[in-house]
Amino acid sequence: MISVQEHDFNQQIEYERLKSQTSIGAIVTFTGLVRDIKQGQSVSDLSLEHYPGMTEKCLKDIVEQAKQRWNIIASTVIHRVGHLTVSDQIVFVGVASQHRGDAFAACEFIMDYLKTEAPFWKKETMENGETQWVDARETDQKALSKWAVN
Amino acid sequence: MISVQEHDFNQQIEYERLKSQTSIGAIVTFTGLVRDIKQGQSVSDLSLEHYPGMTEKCLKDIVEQAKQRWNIIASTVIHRVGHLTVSDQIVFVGVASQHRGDAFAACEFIMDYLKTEAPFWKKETMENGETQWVDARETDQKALSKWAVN
Amino acid sequence: MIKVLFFAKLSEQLGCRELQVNAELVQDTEQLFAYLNEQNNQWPAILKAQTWLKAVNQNMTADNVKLNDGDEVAYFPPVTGG
Amino acid sequence: MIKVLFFAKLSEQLGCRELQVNAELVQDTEQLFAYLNEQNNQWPAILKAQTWLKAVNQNMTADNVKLNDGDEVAYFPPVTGG
Repeated sequence: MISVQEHDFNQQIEYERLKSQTSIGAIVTFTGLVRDIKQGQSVSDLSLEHYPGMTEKCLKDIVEQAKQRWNIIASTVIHRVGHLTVSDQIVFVGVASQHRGDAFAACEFIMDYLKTEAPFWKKETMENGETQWVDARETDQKALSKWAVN
Repeated sequence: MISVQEHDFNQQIEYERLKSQTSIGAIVTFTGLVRDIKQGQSVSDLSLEHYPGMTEKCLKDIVEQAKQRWNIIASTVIHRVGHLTVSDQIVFVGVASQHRGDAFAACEFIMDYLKTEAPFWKKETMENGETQWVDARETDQKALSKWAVN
Repeated sequence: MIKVLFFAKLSEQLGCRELQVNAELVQDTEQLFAYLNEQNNQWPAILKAQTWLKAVNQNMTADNVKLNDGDEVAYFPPVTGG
Repeated sequence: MIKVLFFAKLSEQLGCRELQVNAELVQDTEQLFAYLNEQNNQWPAILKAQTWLKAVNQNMTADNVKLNDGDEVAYFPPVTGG
Protein backbone atom coordinates (compact mmCIF):
# COMPACT_ATOMS: atom_id res chain seq x y z
CA MET A 1 0.00 0.00 0.00
CA ILE A 2 1.32 3.41 -1.01
CA SER A 3 -0.33 6.68 -0.06
CA VAL A 4 0.56 10.37 -0.30
CA GLN A 5 -1.94 12.20 1.84
CA GLU A 6 -2.65 15.31 3.87
CA HIS A 7 -4.42 13.54 6.73
CA ASP A 8 -2.67 11.74 9.56
CA PHE A 9 -2.18 7.97 9.81
CA ASN A 10 -2.57 5.56 12.70
CA GLN A 11 0.25 3.25 13.76
CA GLN A 12 -2.06 0.50 15.01
CA ILE A 13 -4.20 0.41 11.86
CA GLU A 14 -1.12 0.22 9.63
CA TYR A 15 0.45 -2.43 11.86
CA GLU A 16 -2.70 -4.57 11.81
CA ARG A 17 -2.90 -4.26 8.03
CA LEU A 18 0.66 -5.59 7.70
CA LYS A 19 -0.01 -8.39 10.20
CA SER A 20 -2.95 -9.98 8.39
CA GLN A 21 -1.19 -13.14 7.13
CA THR A 22 -0.20 -16.15 9.25
CA SER A 23 3.11 -16.72 7.45
CA ILE A 24 4.47 -13.42 8.79
CA GLY A 25 7.18 -13.75 11.41
CA ALA A 26 8.57 -10.21 11.48
CA ILE A 27 7.19 -6.69 11.11
CA VAL A 28 9.46 -3.64 11.05
CA THR A 29 7.98 -0.15 11.04
CA PHE A 30 9.61 3.22 10.66
CA THR A 31 7.87 6.45 11.57
CA GLY A 32 9.33 9.88 10.90
CA LEU A 33 8.21 12.79 13.09
CA VAL A 34 8.60 16.58 12.96
CA ARG A 35 11.40 17.47 15.37
CA ASP A 36 11.29 20.63 17.48
CA ILE A 37 14.92 21.60 16.88
CA LYS A 38 16.85 21.67 13.62
CA GLN A 39 20.47 22.87 13.54
CA GLY A 40 19.98 24.62 16.85
CA GLN A 41 16.86 26.58 15.86
CA SER A 42 13.36 25.98 17.20
CA VAL A 43 10.92 24.79 14.59
CA SER A 44 7.28 25.64 15.03
CA ASP A 45 5.76 24.43 11.76
CA LEU A 46 6.55 22.51 8.64
CA SER A 47 5.00 22.49 5.22
CA LEU A 48 5.60 19.70 2.75
CA GLU A 49 5.42 20.21 -0.99
CA HIS A 50 5.56 17.35 -3.47
CA TYR A 51 5.35 16.55 -7.18
CA PRO A 52 1.94 14.91 -7.60
CA GLY A 53 2.10 11.92 -9.89
CA MET A 54 5.86 11.52 -9.78
CA THR A 55 5.78 11.04 -6.02
CA GLU A 56 3.51 8.00 -6.14
CA LYS A 57 5.39 6.56 -9.13
CA CYS A 58 8.71 7.03 -7.36
CA LEU A 59 7.53 5.37 -4.14
CA LYS A 60 6.13 2.45 -6.15
CA ASP A 61 9.49 2.03 -7.92
CA ILE A 62 11.40 2.03 -4.63
CA VAL A 63 9.10 -0.62 -3.12
CA GLU A 64 9.47 -2.69 -6.32
CA GLN A 65 13.25 -2.58 -6.01
CA ALA A 66 13.00 -3.66 -2.37
CA LYS A 67 10.78 -6.59 -3.37
CA GLN A 68 13.34 -7.75 -5.88
CA ARG A 69 16.08 -7.78 -3.26
CA TRP A 70 14.26 -9.14 -0.22
CA ASN A 71 11.47 -11.51 0.65
CA ILE A 72 8.58 -9.18 1.46
CA ILE A 73 5.07 -10.40 2.28
CA ALA A 74 3.45 -6.99 2.70
CA SER A 75 4.59 -3.37 2.74
CA THR A 76 3.16 0.08 3.38
CA VAL A 77 4.50 3.53 2.56
CA ILE A 78 2.57 6.60 3.70
CA HIS A 79 3.92 10.12 3.27
CA ARG A 80 2.06 13.20 4.37
CA VAL A 81 2.07 16.53 2.54
CA GLY A 82 0.76 19.96 3.41
CA HIS A 83 0.92 21.68 6.76
CA LEU A 84 2.41 19.90 9.80
CA THR A 85 3.50 20.90 13.28
CA VAL A 86 6.04 19.67 15.86
CA SER A 87 5.71 15.95 16.80
CA ASP A 88 3.36 15.32 13.87
CA GLN A 89 3.87 12.11 11.96
CA ILE A 90 5.40 12.69 8.51
CA VAL A 91 6.12 9.28 7.06
CA PHE A 92 5.40 5.61 7.79
CA VAL A 93 7.18 2.66 6.21
CA GLY A 94 6.22 -0.84 7.31
CA VAL A 95 7.47 -4.19 6.01
CA ALA A 96 6.22 -7.68 6.92
CA SER A 97 8.36 -10.73 6.14
CA GLN A 98 8.95 -14.29 7.26
CA HIS A 99 12.28 -13.36 8.83
CA ARG A 100 13.53 -10.22 10.50
CA GLY A 101 16.60 -9.69 8.31
CA ASP A 102 14.44 -9.06 5.24
CA ALA A 103 12.05 -6.78 7.12
CA PHE A 104 14.81 -4.61 8.62
CA ALA A 105 16.77 -4.31 5.38
CA ALA A 106 13.77 -3.59 3.16
CA CYS A 107 12.32 -1.00 5.55
CA GLU A 108 15.60 0.90 5.86
CA PHE A 109 16.28 0.61 2.11
CA ILE A 110 12.88 2.13 1.31
CA MET A 111 13.50 5.02 3.72
CA ASP A 112 17.03 5.68 2.41
CA TYR A 113 15.78 5.85 -1.19
CA LEU A 114 12.70 7.86 -0.28
CA LYS A 115 14.98 10.41 1.41
CA THR A 116 17.07 10.97 -1.72
CA GLU A 117 14.74 10.17 -4.64
CA ALA A 118 11.12 10.86 -3.74
CA PRO A 119 10.14 14.42 -4.75
CA PHE A 120 9.14 15.92 -1.41
CA TRP A 121 10.44 19.23 -0.06
CA LYS A 122 10.19 20.55 3.48
CA LYS A 123 9.87 24.21 4.39
CA GLU A 124 10.23 25.08 8.04
CA THR A 125 8.76 27.98 9.96
CA MET A 126 10.94 28.95 12.92
CA GLU A 127 9.61 30.19 16.24
CA ASN A 128 10.71 33.72 15.26
CA GLY A 129 8.44 33.49 12.21
CA GLU A 130 11.16 33.09 9.58
CA THR A 131 10.67 30.41 6.97
CA GLN A 132 13.38 28.39 5.27
CA TRP A 133 13.57 25.50 2.86
CA VAL A 134 15.27 22.52 4.47
CA ASP A 135 18.63 21.66 2.90
CA ALA A 136 19.33 18.13 1.75
CA ARG A 137 21.64 16.29 4.16
CA GLU A 138 24.88 14.79 2.93
CA THR A 139 24.37 11.86 5.30
CA ASP A 140 21.26 10.91 3.33
CA GLN A 141 23.34 10.52 0.19
CA LYS A 142 25.90 8.51 2.14
CA ALA A 143 23.21 6.23 3.54
CA LEU A 144 22.64 4.87 0.03
CA SER A 145 26.13 3.41 -0.20
CA LYS A 146 25.26 0.52 2.11
CA TRP A 147 22.80 -0.81 -0.49
CA ALA A 148 25.35 -1.01 -3.29
CA VAL A 149 25.39 -4.44 -4.89
CA ASN A 150 28.99 -5.57 -5.38
CA MET B 1 11.40 -0.07 29.32
CA ILE B 2 12.11 -3.78 29.56
CA SER B 3 9.43 -6.35 30.30
CA VAL B 4 9.24 -10.15 30.29
CA GLN B 5 5.57 -11.00 30.54
CA GLU B 6 2.89 -13.59 29.82
CA HIS B 7 0.26 -11.10 28.68
CA ASP B 8 0.06 -9.55 25.24
CA PHE B 9 1.26 -6.06 24.34
CA ASN B 10 -0.28 -3.35 22.20
CA GLN B 11 1.61 -1.78 19.30
CA GLN B 12 -0.09 1.60 19.62
CA ILE B 13 0.53 1.93 23.36
CA GLU B 14 4.20 1.05 22.96
CA TYR B 15 4.55 3.38 19.98
CA GLU B 16 2.94 6.28 21.88
CA ARG B 17 5.22 5.64 24.85
CA LEU B 18 8.30 5.93 22.59
CA LYS B 19 6.93 9.04 20.88
CA SER B 20 6.48 11.16 24.00
CA GLN B 21 9.39 13.58 23.47
CA THR B 22 9.50 16.40 20.93
CA SER B 23 13.17 15.88 20.01
CA ILE B 24 12.34 12.49 18.46
CA GLY B 25 12.57 12.37 14.69
CA ALA B 26 12.56 8.60 14.07
CA ILE B 27 10.90 5.58 15.64
CA VAL B 28 11.70 2.04 14.50
CA THR B 29 9.74 -0.90 15.85
CA PHE B 30 10.23 -4.62 15.41
CA THR B 31 7.53 -7.13 16.22
CA GLY B 32 8.09 -10.88 16.11
CA LEU B 33 5.06 -13.13 15.53
CA VAL B 34 4.40 -16.89 15.77
CA ARG B 35 4.54 -18.23 12.20
CA ASP B 36 2.21 -20.97 11.03
CA ILE B 37 4.88 -22.95 9.16
CA LYS B 38 8.38 -23.87 10.33
CA GLN B 39 10.65 -26.00 8.11
CA GLY B 40 7.61 -27.17 6.16
CA GLN B 41 5.58 -28.32 9.17
CA SER B 42 2.42 -26.67 10.43
CA VAL B 43 2.78 -25.15 13.85
CA SER B 44 -0.31 -24.94 16.05
CA ASP B 45 1.12 -23.73 19.35
CA LEU B 46 4.24 -22.44 20.95
CA SER B 47 5.43 -22.36 24.52
CA LEU B 48 8.23 -20.11 25.66
CA GLU B 49 10.45 -20.94 28.61
CA HIS B 50 12.96 -18.49 30.04
CA TYR B 51 15.48 -18.06 32.85
CA PRO B 52 13.81 -15.61 35.24
CA GLY B 53 16.24 -13.01 36.52
CA MET B 54 18.91 -13.65 33.92
CA THR B 55 16.50 -12.78 31.13
CA GLU B 56 15.80 -9.27 32.41
CA LYS B 57 19.47 -8.72 33.23
CA CYS B 58 20.52 -9.87 29.77
CA LEU B 59 18.00 -7.63 27.98
CA LYS B 60 19.13 -4.68 30.08
CA ASP B 61 22.76 -5.37 29.14
CA ILE B 62 21.91 -5.53 25.43
CA VAL B 63 20.03 -2.22 25.55
CA GLU B 64 22.95 -0.69 27.47
CA GLN B 65 25.37 -1.77 24.73
CA ALA B 66 23.07 -0.28 22.08
CA LYS B 67 22.95 3.02 23.99
CA GLN B 68 26.74 3.16 24.04
CA ARG B 69 26.92 2.74 20.27
CA TRP B 70 23.99 4.85 19.08
CA ASN B 71 22.11 7.96 20.03
CA ILE B 72 18.93 6.58 21.60
CA ILE B 73 16.27 8.77 23.19
CA ALA B 74 13.94 5.98 24.30
CA SER B 75 13.73 2.23 23.91
CA THR B 76 11.36 -0.61 24.74
CA VAL B 77 11.93 -4.36 24.82
CA ILE B 78 9.00 -6.66 25.59
CA HIS B 79 9.28 -10.45 25.38
CA ARG B 80 6.42 -12.77 26.13
CA VAL B 81 6.75 -16.16 27.83
CA GLY B 82 4.31 -19.01 28.41
CA HIS B 83 1.76 -20.33 25.99
CA LEU B 84 1.27 -18.71 22.56
CA THR B 85 -0.54 -19.59 19.35
CA VAL B 86 -0.14 -18.83 15.61
CA SER B 87 0.00 -15.08 14.77
CA ASP B 88 0.48 -14.17 18.42
CA GLN B 89 2.95 -11.44 19.18
CA ILE B 90 6.16 -12.75 20.78
CA VAL B 91 8.53 -9.84 21.01
CA PHE B 92 8.54 -6.06 20.57
CA VAL B 93 11.62 -3.88 20.25
CA GLY B 94 11.16 -0.16 19.70
CA VAL B 95 13.79 2.57 19.49
CA ALA B 96 13.26 6.33 19.27
CA SER B 97 16.09 8.60 18.11
CA GLN B 98 16.71 11.95 16.52
CA HIS B 99 17.76 10.35 13.24
CA ARG B 100 16.68 7.17 11.50
CA GLY B 101 20.14 5.61 11.14
CA ASP B 102 20.49 5.28 14.90
CA ALA B 103 16.96 3.94 15.36
CA PHE B 104 17.31 1.28 12.64
CA ALA B 105 20.74 0.12 13.77
CA ALA B 106 19.93 0.00 17.48
CA CYS B 107 16.64 -1.83 16.94
CA GLU B 108 18.21 -4.51 14.74
CA PHE B 109 21.24 -4.79 17.05
CA ILE B 110 18.99 -5.41 20.05
CA MET B 111 17.05 -8.09 18.15
CA ASP B 112 20.20 -9.81 16.87
CA TYR B 113 21.68 -10.01 20.35
CA LEU B 114 18.38 -10.99 21.96
CA LYS B 115 18.17 -13.88 19.46
CA THR B 116 21.55 -15.30 20.46
CA GLU B 117 22.07 -14.21 24.07
CA ALA B 118 18.78 -13.80 25.89
CA PRO B 119 17.80 -17.04 27.65
CA PHE B 120 14.48 -17.87 26.00
CA TRP B 121 13.61 -21.25 24.51
CA LYS B 122 10.74 -22.08 22.20
CA LYS B 123 8.92 -25.40 22.09
CA GLU B 124 6.53 -25.94 19.22
CA THR B 125 3.45 -28.13 19.07
CA MET B 126 2.78 -29.30 15.51
CA GLU B 127 -0.70 -29.80 14.07
CA ASN B 128 -0.21 -33.58 14.44
CA GLY B 129 0.25 -33.06 18.17
CA GLU B 130 4.01 -33.69 18.30
CA THR B 131 6.11 -31.28 20.28
CA GLN B 132 9.69 -30.25 19.56
CA TRP B 133 12.19 -27.78 20.91
CA VAL B 134 13.12 -25.24 18.28
CA ASP B 135 16.73 -25.49 17.15
CA ALA B 136 18.92 -22.41 17.13
CA ARG B 137 19.45 -21.05 13.61
CA GLU B 138 22.93 -20.59 12.23
CA THR B 139 21.76 -17.41 10.50
CA ASP B 140 21.15 -15.86 13.92
CA GLN B 141 24.80 -16.38 14.83
CA LYS B 142 25.85 -14.95 11.47
CA ALA B 143 23.64 -11.89 11.98
CA LEU B 144 25.94 -10.80 14.81
CA SER B 145 28.92 -10.38 12.51
CA LYS B 146 27.56 -7.14 11.08
CA TRP B 147 27.92 -5.48 14.50
CA ALA B 148 31.61 -6.26 14.86
CA VAL B 149 33.64 -3.17 15.69
CA ASN B 150 36.76 -3.12 13.50
CA MET C 1 3.89 21.71 -26.22
CA ILE C 2 6.32 20.73 -23.49
CA LYS C 3 5.11 21.19 -19.93
CA VAL C 4 7.79 22.60 -17.62
CA LEU C 5 7.36 22.45 -13.84
CA PHE C 6 9.35 24.05 -11.03
CA PHE C 7 9.12 23.03 -7.38
CA ALA C 8 9.93 24.23 -3.88
CA LYS C 9 12.70 26.83 -3.48
CA LEU C 10 13.32 27.00 -7.24
CA SER C 11 9.67 27.71 -7.98
CA GLU C 12 9.62 30.45 -5.31
CA GLN C 13 12.81 32.08 -6.61
CA LEU C 14 11.68 32.04 -10.25
CA GLY C 15 8.20 33.17 -9.28
CA CYS C 16 6.85 30.47 -11.57
CA ARG C 17 5.40 27.02 -11.00
CA GLU C 18 4.61 25.92 -14.52
CA LEU C 19 5.02 27.01 -18.12
CA GLN C 20 4.45 25.62 -21.60
CA VAL C 21 7.19 25.61 -24.22
CA ASN C 22 6.58 25.09 -27.92
CA ALA C 23 8.05 21.66 -28.70
CA GLU C 24 9.42 22.96 -32.00
CA LEU C 25 11.74 25.39 -30.20
CA VAL C 26 13.66 22.79 -28.19
CA GLN C 27 15.00 19.42 -29.30
CA ASP C 28 16.30 18.21 -25.96
CA THR C 29 16.66 19.18 -22.29
CA GLU C 30 19.92 21.04 -22.92
CA GLN C 31 18.15 23.32 -25.40
CA LEU C 32 15.19 23.63 -23.02
CA PHE C 33 17.49 24.80 -20.22
CA ALA C 34 19.08 27.38 -22.56
CA TYR C 35 15.59 28.51 -23.60
CA LEU C 36 14.52 28.94 -19.97
CA ASN C 37 17.56 31.14 -19.32
CA GLU C 38 16.30 33.57 -21.95
CA GLN C 39 12.77 33.96 -20.60
CA ASN C 40 13.51 36.46 -17.86
CA ASN C 41 16.65 38.41 -17.07
CA GLN C 42 16.52 37.29 -13.41
CA TRP C 43 16.39 33.61 -14.29
CA PRO C 44 19.97 32.84 -15.44
CA ALA C 45 21.40 33.73 -12.02
CA ILE C 46 18.83 31.55 -10.28
CA LEU C 47 19.11 28.62 -12.67
CA LYS C 48 22.90 28.61 -12.43
CA ALA C 49 23.10 29.30 -8.68
CA GLN C 50 23.16 25.60 -7.87
CA THR C 51 22.65 22.24 -9.55
CA TRP C 52 18.92 21.64 -9.75
CA LEU C 53 17.61 18.12 -10.22
CA LYS C 54 15.64 17.32 -13.37
CA ALA C 55 12.92 14.80 -14.13
CA VAL C 56 11.69 14.02 -17.63
CA ASN C 57 8.24 12.48 -17.70
CA GLN C 58 8.57 11.98 -13.94
CA ASN C 59 11.86 10.06 -14.11
CA MET C 60 14.88 11.72 -12.57
CA THR C 61 17.81 11.92 -14.95
CA ALA C 62 21.14 13.72 -15.23
CA ASP C 63 21.37 13.09 -18.99
CA ASN C 64 20.50 15.33 -21.91
CA VAL C 65 17.18 13.80 -23.02
CA LYS C 66 15.47 14.21 -26.43
CA LEU C 67 12.11 15.92 -26.06
CA ASN C 68 8.84 15.35 -27.89
CA ASP C 69 5.54 17.16 -27.94
CA GLY C 70 3.60 16.34 -24.79
CA ASP C 71 6.65 15.64 -22.61
CA GLU C 72 6.82 16.92 -19.04
CA VAL C 73 10.08 18.29 -17.64
CA ALA C 74 10.47 19.27 -13.98
CA TYR C 75 13.27 21.11 -12.19
CA PHE C 76 13.69 21.08 -8.43
CA PRO C 77 16.16 21.20 -5.52
CA PRO C 78 17.53 18.04 -3.88
CA VAL C 79 14.61 16.33 -2.17
CA THR C 80 14.09 16.59 1.59
CA GLY C 81 11.10 14.41 2.46
CA GLY C 82 10.90 11.55 4.93
CA MET D 1 25.65 -24.55 48.47
CA ILE D 2 25.83 -23.99 44.74
CA LYS D 3 22.52 -23.75 42.96
CA VAL D 4 22.49 -25.57 39.63
CA LEU D 5 19.72 -24.94 37.10
CA PHE D 6 18.82 -26.70 33.85
CA PHE D 7 16.53 -25.27 31.19
CA ALA D 8 14.45 -26.30 28.18
CA LYS D 9 15.44 -29.50 26.33
CA LEU D 10 18.31 -30.18 28.72
CA SER D 11 16.07 -29.98 31.75
CA GLU D 12 13.54 -32.31 30.11
CA GLN D 13 16.18 -34.86 29.13
CA LEU D 14 17.82 -34.89 32.55
CA GLY D 15 14.45 -34.95 34.28
CA CYS D 16 15.73 -32.22 36.58
CA ARG D 17 15.29 -28.47 36.75
CA GLU D 18 17.33 -27.57 39.78
CA LEU D 19 19.70 -29.10 42.29
CA GLN D 20 21.98 -27.97 45.09
CA VAL D 21 25.63 -28.97 45.22
CA ASN D 22 27.79 -28.67 48.32
CA ALA D 23 30.26 -25.87 47.56
CA GLU D 24 33.05 -27.82 49.24
CA LEU D 25 32.83 -30.57 46.63
CA VAL D 26 33.56 -28.40 43.58
CA GLN D 27 36.12 -25.64 43.14
CA ASP D 28 35.13 -24.49 39.68
CA THR D 29 32.70 -25.13 36.83
CA GLU D 30 34.89 -27.87 35.34
CA GLN D 31 34.67 -29.81 38.58
CA LEU D 32 30.97 -29.08 38.83
CA PHE D 33 30.40 -30.53 35.37
CA ALA D 34 32.37 -33.66 36.29
CA TYR D 35 30.33 -33.93 39.50
CA LEU D 36 27.04 -33.67 37.57
CA ASN D 37 28.16 -36.50 35.30
CA GLU D 38 28.36 -38.77 38.34
CA GLN D 39 24.89 -38.06 39.73
CA ASN D 40 22.92 -40.37 37.46
CA ASN D 41 24.10 -43.01 34.99
CA GLN D 42 21.89 -41.56 32.23
CA TRP D 43 23.36 -38.08 32.61
CA PRO D 44 26.82 -38.40 31.02
CA ALA D 45 25.34 -39.32 27.62
CA ILE D 46 22.97 -36.35 27.79
CA LEU D 47 25.54 -33.87 29.10
CA LYS D 48 28.03 -34.87 26.39
CA ALA D 49 25.50 -35.17 23.54
CA GLN D 50 26.00 -31.55 22.55
CA THR D 51 27.63 -28.38 23.75
CA TRP D 52 25.32 -26.81 26.30
CA LEU D 53 25.66 -23.17 27.17
CA LYS D 54 26.58 -22.19 30.71
CA ALA D 55 25.85 -19.12 32.81
CA VAL D 56 27.53 -18.40 36.14
CA ASN D 57 25.57 -16.00 38.31
CA GLN D 58 23.45 -15.21 35.25
CA ASN D 59 26.37 -14.29 33.02
CA MET D 60 27.02 -16.54 30.04
CA THR D 61 30.59 -17.74 29.88
CA ALA D 62 32.62 -20.37 28.05
CA ASP D 63 35.44 -20.22 30.62
CA ASN D 64 36.16 -22.43 33.59
CA VAL D 65 35.00 -20.21 36.46
CA LYS D 66 35.95 -20.47 40.16
CA LEU D 67 32.88 -21.19 42.29
CA ASN D 68 31.96 -19.96 45.75
CA ASP D 69 29.20 -20.81 48.18
CA GLY D 70 25.96 -19.17 47.02
CA ASP D 71 26.85 -19.11 43.32
CA GLU D 72 24.27 -20.02 40.72
CA VAL D 73 25.25 -22.06 37.66
CA ALA D 74 22.84 -22.73 34.79
CA TYR D 75 23.14 -25.06 31.80
CA PHE D 76 20.94 -24.75 28.73
CA PRO D 77 20.70 -25.23 24.95
CA PRO D 78 21.41 -22.39 22.50
CA VAL D 79 18.70 -19.80 22.99
CA THR D 80 15.76 -19.52 20.59
CA GLY D 81 13.67 -16.57 21.69
CA GLY D 82 12.66 -13.54 19.71
